Amino acid sequence: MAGSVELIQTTKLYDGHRAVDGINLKVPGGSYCCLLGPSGCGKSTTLRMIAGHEAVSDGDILLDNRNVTLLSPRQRGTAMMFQNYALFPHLSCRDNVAYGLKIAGQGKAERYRAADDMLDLVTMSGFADKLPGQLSGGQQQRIALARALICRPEVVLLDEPLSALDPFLRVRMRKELKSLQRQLGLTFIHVTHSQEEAFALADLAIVMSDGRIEQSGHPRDIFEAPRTEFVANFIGGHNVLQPNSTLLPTDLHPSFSIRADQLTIEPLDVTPPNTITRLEATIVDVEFQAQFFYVETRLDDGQTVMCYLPENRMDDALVCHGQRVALHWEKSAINLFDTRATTR
Amino acid sequence: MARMSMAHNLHSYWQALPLTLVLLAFLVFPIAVIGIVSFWDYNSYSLIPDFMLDNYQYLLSSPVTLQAYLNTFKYAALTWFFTLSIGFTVAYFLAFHLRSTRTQTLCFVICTVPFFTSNIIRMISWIPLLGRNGLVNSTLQASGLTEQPLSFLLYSDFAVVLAYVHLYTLFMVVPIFNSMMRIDRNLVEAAVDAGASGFQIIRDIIVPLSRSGIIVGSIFVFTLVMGDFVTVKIMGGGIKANVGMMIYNEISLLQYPAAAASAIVLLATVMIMLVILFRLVDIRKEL
Amino acid sequence: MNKRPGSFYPLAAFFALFVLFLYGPTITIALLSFQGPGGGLTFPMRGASFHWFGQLFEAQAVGNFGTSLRRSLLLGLAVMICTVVFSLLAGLAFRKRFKGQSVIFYLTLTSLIIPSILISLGIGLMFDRLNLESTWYSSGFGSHLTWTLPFGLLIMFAVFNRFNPSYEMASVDLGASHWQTFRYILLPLLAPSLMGIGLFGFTLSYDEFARTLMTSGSFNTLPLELFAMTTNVTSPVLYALGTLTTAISLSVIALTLLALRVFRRKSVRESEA
Amino acid sequence: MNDNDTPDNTEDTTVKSKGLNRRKLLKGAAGVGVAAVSSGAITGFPMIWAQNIKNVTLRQFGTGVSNLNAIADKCKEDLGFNLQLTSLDSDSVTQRAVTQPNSYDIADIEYWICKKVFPSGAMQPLDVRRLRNYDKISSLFINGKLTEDADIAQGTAPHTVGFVPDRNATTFADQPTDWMTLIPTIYNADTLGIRPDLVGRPITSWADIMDPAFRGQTSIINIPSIGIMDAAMICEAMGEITYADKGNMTRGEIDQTIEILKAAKRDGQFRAFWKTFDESVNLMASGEVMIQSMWSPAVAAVRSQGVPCVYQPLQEGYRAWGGGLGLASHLSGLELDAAYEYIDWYLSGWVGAYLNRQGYYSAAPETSRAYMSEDEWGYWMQGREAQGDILSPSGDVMERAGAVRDGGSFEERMGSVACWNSVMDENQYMVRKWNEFIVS
Repeated sequence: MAGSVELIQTTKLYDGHRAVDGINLKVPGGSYCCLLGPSGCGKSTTLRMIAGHEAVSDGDILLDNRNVTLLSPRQRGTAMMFQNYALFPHLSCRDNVAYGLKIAGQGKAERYRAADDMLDLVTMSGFADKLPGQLSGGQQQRIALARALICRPEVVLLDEPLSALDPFLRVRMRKELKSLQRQLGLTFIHVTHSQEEAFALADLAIVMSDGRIEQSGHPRDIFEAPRTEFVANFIGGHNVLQPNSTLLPTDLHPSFSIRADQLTIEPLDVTPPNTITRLEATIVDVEFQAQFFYVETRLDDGQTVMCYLPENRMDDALVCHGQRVALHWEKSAINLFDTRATTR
Repeated sequence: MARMSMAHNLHSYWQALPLTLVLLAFLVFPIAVIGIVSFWDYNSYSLIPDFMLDNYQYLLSSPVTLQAYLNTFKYAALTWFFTLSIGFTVAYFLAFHLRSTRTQTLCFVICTVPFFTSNIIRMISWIPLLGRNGLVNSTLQASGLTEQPLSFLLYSDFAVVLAYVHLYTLFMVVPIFNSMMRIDRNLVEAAVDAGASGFQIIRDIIVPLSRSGIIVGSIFVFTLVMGDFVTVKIMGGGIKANVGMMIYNEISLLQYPAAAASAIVLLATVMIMLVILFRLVDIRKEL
Repeated sequence: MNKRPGSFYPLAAFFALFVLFLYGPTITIALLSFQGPGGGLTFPMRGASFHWFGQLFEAQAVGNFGTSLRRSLLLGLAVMICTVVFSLLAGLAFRKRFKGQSVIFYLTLTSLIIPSILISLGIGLMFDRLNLESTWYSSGFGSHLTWTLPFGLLIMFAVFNRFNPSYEMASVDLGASHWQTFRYILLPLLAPSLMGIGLFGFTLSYDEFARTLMTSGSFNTLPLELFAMTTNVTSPVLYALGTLTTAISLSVIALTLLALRVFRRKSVRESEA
Repeated sequence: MNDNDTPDNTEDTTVKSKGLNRRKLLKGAAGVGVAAVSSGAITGFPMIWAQNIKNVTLRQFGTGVSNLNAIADKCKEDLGFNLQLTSLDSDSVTQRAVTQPNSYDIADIEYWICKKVFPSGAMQPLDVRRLRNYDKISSLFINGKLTEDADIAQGTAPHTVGFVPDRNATTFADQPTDWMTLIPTIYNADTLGIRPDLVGRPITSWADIMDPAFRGQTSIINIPSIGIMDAAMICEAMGEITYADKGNMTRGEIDQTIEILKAAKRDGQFRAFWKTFDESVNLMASGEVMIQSMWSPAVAAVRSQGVPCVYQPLQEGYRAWGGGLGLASHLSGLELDAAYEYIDWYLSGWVGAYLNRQGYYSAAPETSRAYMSEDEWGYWMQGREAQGDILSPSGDVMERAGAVRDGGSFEERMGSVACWNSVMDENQYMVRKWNEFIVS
């Protein structure tokens, strides 16, 4: 399918520092790919290298199996949507959207028609003559999207497109992005630092850290089996535990993770079957979070373990601050990290 | 709250007072005096209070006035064109092609240093360069490019405009650079993304967005050239004249009322042009 | 390292040419000022020596650098102080709305862009009509202020446009009076800009020619003296002066930059402490 | 006379050294002492002044030509009071003389400026009976005749604006009276200066400046009252116009003259216009110009830079100018006394010799002779060949032995003056037209 993106040993050096360190990545055409990671992990740089706004220090970038490493942004057939949209403040929305066509040499009538269609698509037809400064954040975002789409790119690159919006709008725009992507069948590569956003959108999520890819795959696979300690910590909902001779079998060395919702809290006197691991802990904090309770406990060796208790399983008498409890989990719930990945 | 802002407003009045007094005493009153004196009569050594229109009548009917104004506009237009072209290019280079703020500051300071030397010294420095036996001519002759010394280099319109460009380009660079620094770099990338070439980016994005800087710079250059006479005097060798020279000549020959009338006409001209320019830009927002 | 765009090199060359254009004449006169005692105002060089720099500090046949320099320095200092104080006050005033605001603003702009010779003529005539004696420290001083104050005010505007009022609110919130807020919060924050205005005001006044022409009274400021000298002196002593003033300007700028750096470091250290 | 050779030279050097050390009193003390003794011995000035006159400071302003610091230093030395000098170009001088009469005590101005300034009441006449050296003043300034049978030149001849009928008058007297507007100090005859190495042919007439062969390499002075006289000399020499009185033209004559100038300017005849001494020197020395109206010391200055330059006597004669010292009307009491003393001293010879050595002429030639060597007097005044090197007042060699002054002796030069710088009845009209020419 058109719109596939492939990165081969792609590297970016800034003053000797490896901002992107030889990453390999294959994004199938028509997929929604999210680059996820904390700030400074190299995800924006990767995106900008794909767009052609950043020169590649080493390695190659392939679009549709075509090596575009040395091509200009326009020649690549990508389109970028910028973090703060970068709408030209002196041009009307219609002119902003039509700009790419103007550059391509299209006549005024023709490009305005195309721009109006595009504005229609993002339901912004009423705002064609407004200047960007007169629009709200969400409206600006749609204009920016329309501008990115006007040249019929195969790959749309979005740099933190939702970060400037308030939480409510963010969720709404997220849905619109996804449905538009499906409708147009384009490849979207979306940079974000919010795992929630990535999980909601992505067919393919790529977790990055320190210029490397920690894990890539479908969000669900990542969530169920984080490959490294970093991923487990970053995507949240996982407890990373260091085995300790007094508490846990050391064959789990050096560390493993266990999902917070796969733990149960039991009174001390309950004896579990041997498929269950049992650990004693002290409850430190309980927070009500609508559908579930968030319970923070401390093991005797000082490690913190969090549990999500479904609201209907909450026992007020048992689960309260300072209470000694037993934590239970199925042995099968233990997620071992990929040792090759962790000891790199 | 209302009372507090009232108190603040009262503060504003005394805070603005020194500035206002200076402007009244040294700007408003002097211009009023010029206005009044422009209707007076005079002889070779003194002013005679009167009300007559002769000064204006002579001024407005003399072909010399027209000539002086044409010369002045010619200088202003040429200077504007060159300072804008050079200033824009330099500002563009400083703003978009230098990466670190350090190099930017350094290059900027380098451009500013000559500004701290007296204008007069900077101007006379051209003479040993451009004269008939100056450095430029000797180089040209030595290299065999010309046989005779080029005399248009000095005491000519060329020399005057050259000196203006030398003196005033910085007044263009500073505001344009200032505007350019405020352009979101993503806009440039967005344009690149849309496939715009370097030239198209400048035409479609950078020029429109540094418009206010261009206008502010133009206002500076324009008014400085319109009111100048020293440059014309030194670089024009006394042969060339503009409105400022005309006024300066009249002043030095004690024809104050005539000078005052010329000054009022010049003021009116400059003001009209500035009103037009100021319509294009809100200067307080541009700072 | 990102590759530089192809346009970088021609533009850098253009910039280098521009700098050469700016400095070329200065370098020329610097060269000529090192001529031997028989030197003239034009090429070719006649010998090489420091003769003309020595001459600078001796009595001239005509004119006198020393006293006019002292006058210019004094005037520059006075103008500098007034410019800083008046611009600061006016800048504060303009943060609020008040009646006549736009009139004052447009007058300030007028003062900036009015041809200097008009100011000179007007103030000269006014003093004459009022039977006041024009002196560099009265009429000359006023005419300089009409030139420096607009710059000062515009810089203040620029500063306040970027100024976050929360600092002051926080200060008032913590119980500081207006004066204390001004003294402990506003003034330290504005200090670098005020130094800038001061430096600017001083230089503008120190170099001012056209506005001083008819307002300086019996005694010349340095630029007037120089102008008189360009017409009365036939020796490279003038160039020596130019070279010297350029050198002085350079060191003043260097010192200012250094002072700003020290100042910034100091405030950083204080805030850390 | 021979006796004067030695003291004269030493005096020059001491003045120089004193100039150098004016602010470094310690170092200069010895030199000052010597100078004071020698000058006291020569002039024999009675030291009648009370101590308080030493506190007097007189403010003198004028053109750079004669506002020389050396004179102020010598004045301080001989008379004990301070002289503060301000030099300006001649337009500014006129301007300040009229508009800021309180800003000066003594005006060092030219006669044509005096014609403009004096009627404004800014100045007071001088009582000649208070001047010991009055009778040493050349008759040129008293009756306009250098010798008994000489013609009176056209223009504002000094004697025509040199006297007023009484103490309070602001109109000029046509006869010498006891009240003088200016005490003459300095004067000269001007002609064209040329670069003999560049012009390539003998120059004999004012009209030569308009020769198309010199296109783009000529210059004239842009001070209307002076420039118009040069222009008149040129037009008359060209045979274009015959003036009834060049010093007092009719409107028609002015129009005609200006038209000729404008046409020449349009054709690119002029390289530049100059307004001050130095500009003319630079134009000439730098080779921008090969023929221009010029002042005698300017020619000397060009030559001192090693550039050949000739002060060319022309068949039509010279245009002359003269300057003098006048008193501001506000001056009175001790300051007035000091001013009289100063002016009398000015005429007493030292300054005259100083000016003579610069190529000007002293108004009281005989007194200055005492301060010059025989050779100097012969070279500068009598048109004789220099026996030894001729030195400038600052001690630099101006001319080598064997040189003869261009234009010859004092009598030859001042005797063939065709006209004086002037202010005409139609001055205002002329200035307007001149401005048109400059702007055109």
